[in-house]
Amino acid sequence: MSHLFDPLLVSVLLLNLFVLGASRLRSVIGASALQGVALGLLTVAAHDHITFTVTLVALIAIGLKGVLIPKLLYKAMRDVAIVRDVEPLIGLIPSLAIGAVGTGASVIFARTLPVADSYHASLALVLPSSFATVLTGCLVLVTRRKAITQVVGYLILENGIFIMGLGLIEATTFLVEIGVLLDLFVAIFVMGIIINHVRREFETTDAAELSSLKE
Amino acid sequence: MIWCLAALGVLFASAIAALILRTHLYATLGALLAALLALPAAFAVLAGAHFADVVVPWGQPLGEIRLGLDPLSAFFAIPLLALGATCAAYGAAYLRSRCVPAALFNVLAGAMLLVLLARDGIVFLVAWELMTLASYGLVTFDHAQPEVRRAGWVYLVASHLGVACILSAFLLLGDSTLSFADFARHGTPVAATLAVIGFGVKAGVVPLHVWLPEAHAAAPSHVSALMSAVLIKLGIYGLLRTISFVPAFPWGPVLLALGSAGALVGIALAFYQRDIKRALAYSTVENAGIVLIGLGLGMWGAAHGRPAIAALGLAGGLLHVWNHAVVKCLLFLAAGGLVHGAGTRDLEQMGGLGARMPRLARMLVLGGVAIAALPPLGAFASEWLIYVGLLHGNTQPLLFVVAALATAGAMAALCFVRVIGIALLGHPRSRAAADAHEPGRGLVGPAVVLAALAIAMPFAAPLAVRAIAPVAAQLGADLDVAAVDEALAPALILSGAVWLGGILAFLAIRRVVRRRRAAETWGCGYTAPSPRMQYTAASFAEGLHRLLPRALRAKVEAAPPAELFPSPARLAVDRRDPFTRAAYEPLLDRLARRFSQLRWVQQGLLHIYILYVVIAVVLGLVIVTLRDGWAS
Amino acid sequence: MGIVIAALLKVAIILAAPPLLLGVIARVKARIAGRVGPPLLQPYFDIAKLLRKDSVISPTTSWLFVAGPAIALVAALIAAALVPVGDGGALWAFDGDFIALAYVLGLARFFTVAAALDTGSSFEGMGAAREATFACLAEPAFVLGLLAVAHATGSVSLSAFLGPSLASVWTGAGASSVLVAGGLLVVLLAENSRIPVDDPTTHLELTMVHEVMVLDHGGPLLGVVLYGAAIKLFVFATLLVKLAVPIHGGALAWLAYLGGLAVAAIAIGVIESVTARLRMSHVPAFLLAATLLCGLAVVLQAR
Amino acid sequence: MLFFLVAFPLVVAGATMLVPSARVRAWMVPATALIHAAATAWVVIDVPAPMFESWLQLGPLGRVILGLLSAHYLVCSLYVPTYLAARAERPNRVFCACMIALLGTMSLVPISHHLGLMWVGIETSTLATAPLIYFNKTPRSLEAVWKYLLIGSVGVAFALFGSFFLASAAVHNGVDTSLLFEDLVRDAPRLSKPWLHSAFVVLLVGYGTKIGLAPMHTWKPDVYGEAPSVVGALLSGGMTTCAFCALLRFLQISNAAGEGEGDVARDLLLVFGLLSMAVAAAFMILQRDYKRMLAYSSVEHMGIIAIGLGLGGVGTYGALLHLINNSFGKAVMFLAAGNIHRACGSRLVTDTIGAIRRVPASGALFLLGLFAVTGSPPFGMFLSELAILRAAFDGSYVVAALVLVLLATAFVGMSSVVIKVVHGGPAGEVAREREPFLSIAPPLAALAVLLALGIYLPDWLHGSLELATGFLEKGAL
Repeated sequence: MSHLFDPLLVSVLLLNLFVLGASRLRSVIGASALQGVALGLLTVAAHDHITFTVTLVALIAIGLKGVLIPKLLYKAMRDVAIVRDVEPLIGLIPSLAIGAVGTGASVIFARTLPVADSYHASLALVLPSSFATVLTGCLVLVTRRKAITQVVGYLILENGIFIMGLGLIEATTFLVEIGVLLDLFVAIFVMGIIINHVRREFETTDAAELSSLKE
Repeated sequence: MIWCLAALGVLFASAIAALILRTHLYATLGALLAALLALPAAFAVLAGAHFADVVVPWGQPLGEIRLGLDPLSAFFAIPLLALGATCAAYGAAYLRSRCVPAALFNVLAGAMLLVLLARDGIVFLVAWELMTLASYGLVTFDHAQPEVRRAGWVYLVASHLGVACILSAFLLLGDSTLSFADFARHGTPVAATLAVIGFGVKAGVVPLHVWLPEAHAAAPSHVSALMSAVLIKLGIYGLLRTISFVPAFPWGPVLLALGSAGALVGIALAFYQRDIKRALAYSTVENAGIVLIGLGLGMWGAAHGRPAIAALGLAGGLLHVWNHAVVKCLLFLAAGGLVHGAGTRDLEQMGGLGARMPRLARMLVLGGVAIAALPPLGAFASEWLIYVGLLHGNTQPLLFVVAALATAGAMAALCFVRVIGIALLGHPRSRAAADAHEPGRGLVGPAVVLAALAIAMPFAAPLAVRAIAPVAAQLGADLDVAAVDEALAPALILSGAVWLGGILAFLAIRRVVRRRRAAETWGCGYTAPSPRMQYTAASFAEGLHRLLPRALRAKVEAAPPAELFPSPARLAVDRRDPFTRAAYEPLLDRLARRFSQLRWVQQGLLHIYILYVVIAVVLGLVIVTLRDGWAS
Repeated sequence: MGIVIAALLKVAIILAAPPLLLGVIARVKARIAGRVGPPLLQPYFDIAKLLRKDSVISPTTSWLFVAGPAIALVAALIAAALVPVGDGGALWAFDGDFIALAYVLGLARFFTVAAALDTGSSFEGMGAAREATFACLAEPAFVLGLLAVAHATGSVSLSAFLGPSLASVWTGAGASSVLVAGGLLVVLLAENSRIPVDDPTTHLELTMVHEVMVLDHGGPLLGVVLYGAAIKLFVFATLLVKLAVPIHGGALAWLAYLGGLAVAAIAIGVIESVTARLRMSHVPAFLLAATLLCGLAVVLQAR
Repeated sequence: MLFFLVAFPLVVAGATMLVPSARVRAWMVPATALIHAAATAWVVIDVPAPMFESWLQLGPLGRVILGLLSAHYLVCSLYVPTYLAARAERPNRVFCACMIALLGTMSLVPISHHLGLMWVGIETSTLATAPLIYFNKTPRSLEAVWKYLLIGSVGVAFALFGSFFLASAAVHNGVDTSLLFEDLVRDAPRLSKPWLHSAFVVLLVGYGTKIGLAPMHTWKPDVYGEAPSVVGALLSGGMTTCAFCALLRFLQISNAAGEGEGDVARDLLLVFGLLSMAVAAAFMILQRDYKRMLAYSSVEHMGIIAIGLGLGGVGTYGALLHLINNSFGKAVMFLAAGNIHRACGSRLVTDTIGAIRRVPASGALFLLGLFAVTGSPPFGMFLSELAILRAAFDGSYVVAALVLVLLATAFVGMSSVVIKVVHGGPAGEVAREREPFLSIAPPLAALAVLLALGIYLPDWLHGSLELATGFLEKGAL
């Protein structure tokens, strides 16, 4: 399956740029869901031998990142009656530009770090795409007004970290990986609850308006 | 030594007992008992006895606590214990039935004793700060007043900054345990400078004195008395300890300069104060300056191989420590009585109190003469030694110090004749002053004891000089007792002559004027004089106040009536310390404003906050990567 | 034996001579004004008369009112014992005696001022304030002036540095000696309430310094005050004369001293006659000038 | 036994959800804390064998941190019943359950010796505290918890990211590693240096967000201001300790990586420490809200600890001691502030004058707490700051001078706020509020601990700290 590895990573990168460029919330969530599915597939693709645990992790990843969490987000989106607006703090084009520059910087940064000889040649894209995805997540967190979009940003950030974990199959333990995934789910679940409360209290989910606590 | 530890224990234990049993009685008795226990030991040390240090095994990082009583400690312990007991007795009468201040008072006394006994930096600093905290609690006793709160805060901040300097000095001087025994090995000018600043704050060195008038005015009188008499002196003690650690430092010029500035500025600020306790507090600044002049002269003499001058300077400076302690304590206790009787600290509201509280008035007059260093009382003998030492030094800078000291002396006389004249003499300037009456025996008694001491001090000076000799030896100067005695003799004869002549002349003239009749004061033809027409405290000081450099004057904002139909006139006098007004407050304000401008970094925007995190990561990675690239 | 006689002579001069100075000054002023003037001994008559009178004392006052003149007198007498009257030094000389002199006079001032404030009179308070203020300005001039001489001679006792070694100073550091003499003269005028600082004969209380302080002292108390003031004048005059006339040894010195005193008294009389009293607000500048003169005198000595 | 420390609170937390009585639930918090503390005392004194293939074990550092966490939690938990009784109108089911669960998740951090497991401990603690912060259900607390969750999650995500960097440092140098700290420390010299350095940056920012080092501290004032005081005390005394514990593990690995390799980590700690102190000092001056001020004070102390660690040697010892002092100091301050807040009904300095007249015990505690947390002797912080300053004076005079100046500035800011809150007000005019014993006892106990630490540092504690310092410095097990 490892021949699927690079194409999947490239699709992750493309999805990053899509998230940055999309103006509709629904498509942003959809893109993140697709990214989740891609990650699940990547887990399988990264292993030479497909074992039960690998399948389990992949399934959990797809289930959580590709299905459950996007569902949760869609539900939240419906609850708070948002139709489409992503409402970036900076324009979509500048977001894309920064995203592209970030991806380039990620490649450069990944080159400065030594890589083991035993490392799969096919894994060469792992580090840059991981860094780029993390950066994209941060960018979404920092530049999007809506609370839900920020959650998506956090999700993408976690996706990036997950990708990096893929490169470390020798060292990581599945128990921990599953724990991480569960933690992520709980975190997003709690965030969803809070967003719900926010909507009820403030009648908005614009995170930029939550700024009464300041100096 | 064991007696000192017992006294320490008694002080702390009685404080706790007073708090638990909620009565001040145990605290007061504790202070008295502590004095009885430890005073003989302190005197014995000055008489030449030598006590081994007490070493107590202790937890980390000290390993052990070493406490000792050497002549330098004993010299300062004597006023602490004696005046502590006196003030405690006064306090018992002053703040009836209040257990918390009484307990804090004992904690303060105990902490000061511990400061003197400490033989390593950590115990010293612990005791030093405990002393600050206890005195802070006492200063803010009446915290309902905004100015008291302010005074407390200024005191706290100043002390804290001082401690920071002392701590730095100790860290520069010492090893990990900060044992005093190691200090002499690392003596550096930087450490000495830091110590001068740190201890200077407590000692009221100009311009670090700004907390002093505020705190002394705010505190209950017996606390002001103890602070002025002993706490300030512990700053001097700290300086002397530092001198013994870092002998290679231009102590003479530094102390002489600081002392002259302190003496002149202190008294220049004292004489126009409206608040009687502030005036006394500034006078403390002046006297701390005089002590520093003496010590500086001593160091100068020692450094220039003039042992006779060193002896005169050290003896004068150290003797002045005792003299000033007694006299300032007397003044604060007497002023406390006045404040208690007249219900105000404002000189302009007093007047005529001498006739209403004659015993207290006599104490205050005595104290006023003594603190102005006029013969035949207290401080004259010690200042005299400093003068003679300076004259023998006979270099131009020293001669200007003489002139400074003389000017300060004349101003001190003006300052205290003003306090006495406005507060005690003439007609009462307010209802409260007219209705004032002499406070009870508990408030007058301690003052009488101190007055007796002030009278005896100059005649006991030769004895005191012998007690000072071991202290001077510790500072590296061999005190030539004979030289000091020789210099002291005329002062003693003069004091005797003034006493004898004064009393004889007074009795004789009173005999002559026995045939007399009473008539109202001559009003220069004006037939209906009122008490309000008396010269006020402000007008008395006005002449000299006008001559001060602008920076030292009180800031007056006046809108005098003008034009044919004048608008309401206005007069506002800013009585803050000039250094606070012109330097510290603007500086702090500016800093605070600068800091407030930083607030825009936290505007409540979550996006920006996350951006900070991202920037921190990215920047950190970039720097580390570049660094690694650079290294390889 | 000679020493005892000299000492007795000095005591006699200290006790007897001072009022005569006042008499001389009054006579000189009168002569310049074209009047005959009172007898030279008039101050003695005044004091004697006052001492015999009854006292009128305000009920506002306390013991300080009596203590003021008493201590002023004692202090003046002690001060007189410290200055080198005539020839051969003072009755009592020791290192730093001029500082003691200043402090003793300070003590006197303290009690005179307190006595003035004791009456509760606004005018006396005013005089007291002026007296205390001017003293703060005169003190550094006085001390610096004598310090300059002390520095030049290398000795720190009045009798020593106003003694034989003074002549060398006049030859060695004449300029600074002149400055000191000028400064001390100003101090003398200020400390003894003479024109141009104060006018002892004015009748307007608002313009007085010393006189207004003793407004309420009458009878014997005023007598004591007058006598004390005379001694104080004598002390300052002696200092000035000893400084200006560095002649020592034998009868000539005595003659020069007594003559000098007379000249000083006459000079004061002349000054009082030919100058006007300064405005009260200008007095500080006058005294500061004296301080500067004396400070300059110290600086000028390149030792 | 170690497993019990984590599992027991979690089980009790689950049970709490089922308890019907609010009063009983409230008392279950201190009861659990008491049992946990007893168990902790046992394991700290008699260190048990590692469990689960050494994933859970108690090292020298873990002993100190675990003991501290449990003791600090016990002190704070005693405050809970009175607090909840005073707020009887609010449902406390979730609050109590999360509170108890927090104890379990926090305990996991010092005893887990696996990189990932420890991260899970931190992350779950973060999530468990969110409902605690939102206890008051006000819009402001909602805003606070939102910020807390997002910034905290981003931070924790970076922590995970950093952990992967660390794993990469092993993997990419061909080191076969189990991600157990023992192995990482042992193999440290063979780790890839660029990866290691980058890992520390990311970890420092990640865990630094939980610690509250500037510029990642921004959630602190909002959260500490809005959360109930006891939660503030737990966050600033417990959570930060956990996060520091995590950071210390990585510092240990950096130190063990070879001669001079710890320098990168130390320099970073120094920079972030100084920046934190500076930011805290700047924001404490003219602060109007005394609970926010406490948050900045927390930032300041985190900075001090970071500086101590950055200096190394005596500084590390001082930092560990300061960690202990900070926990108890914050307990005093937050709990006293909570009492004052409840009595005076405002967190603004301008509205809260004369607290010492209204609630004398709490007011006095707040004032004494000020002295305790600003490092005045005779309180414990003096000794720890002294140790850190000792290290600074031995190291760099610039750092020493900066630390002193910033400490002084912070004191100026903090004292002026506290004094305004505590003092003032005409005597007799304000009514004295009743102060229940259990609202006073916990801060008093914490203050007593601080005082005891300042006067006499017992040998066993000193020994443990020395051991932990040696453990961190040399990487020796």
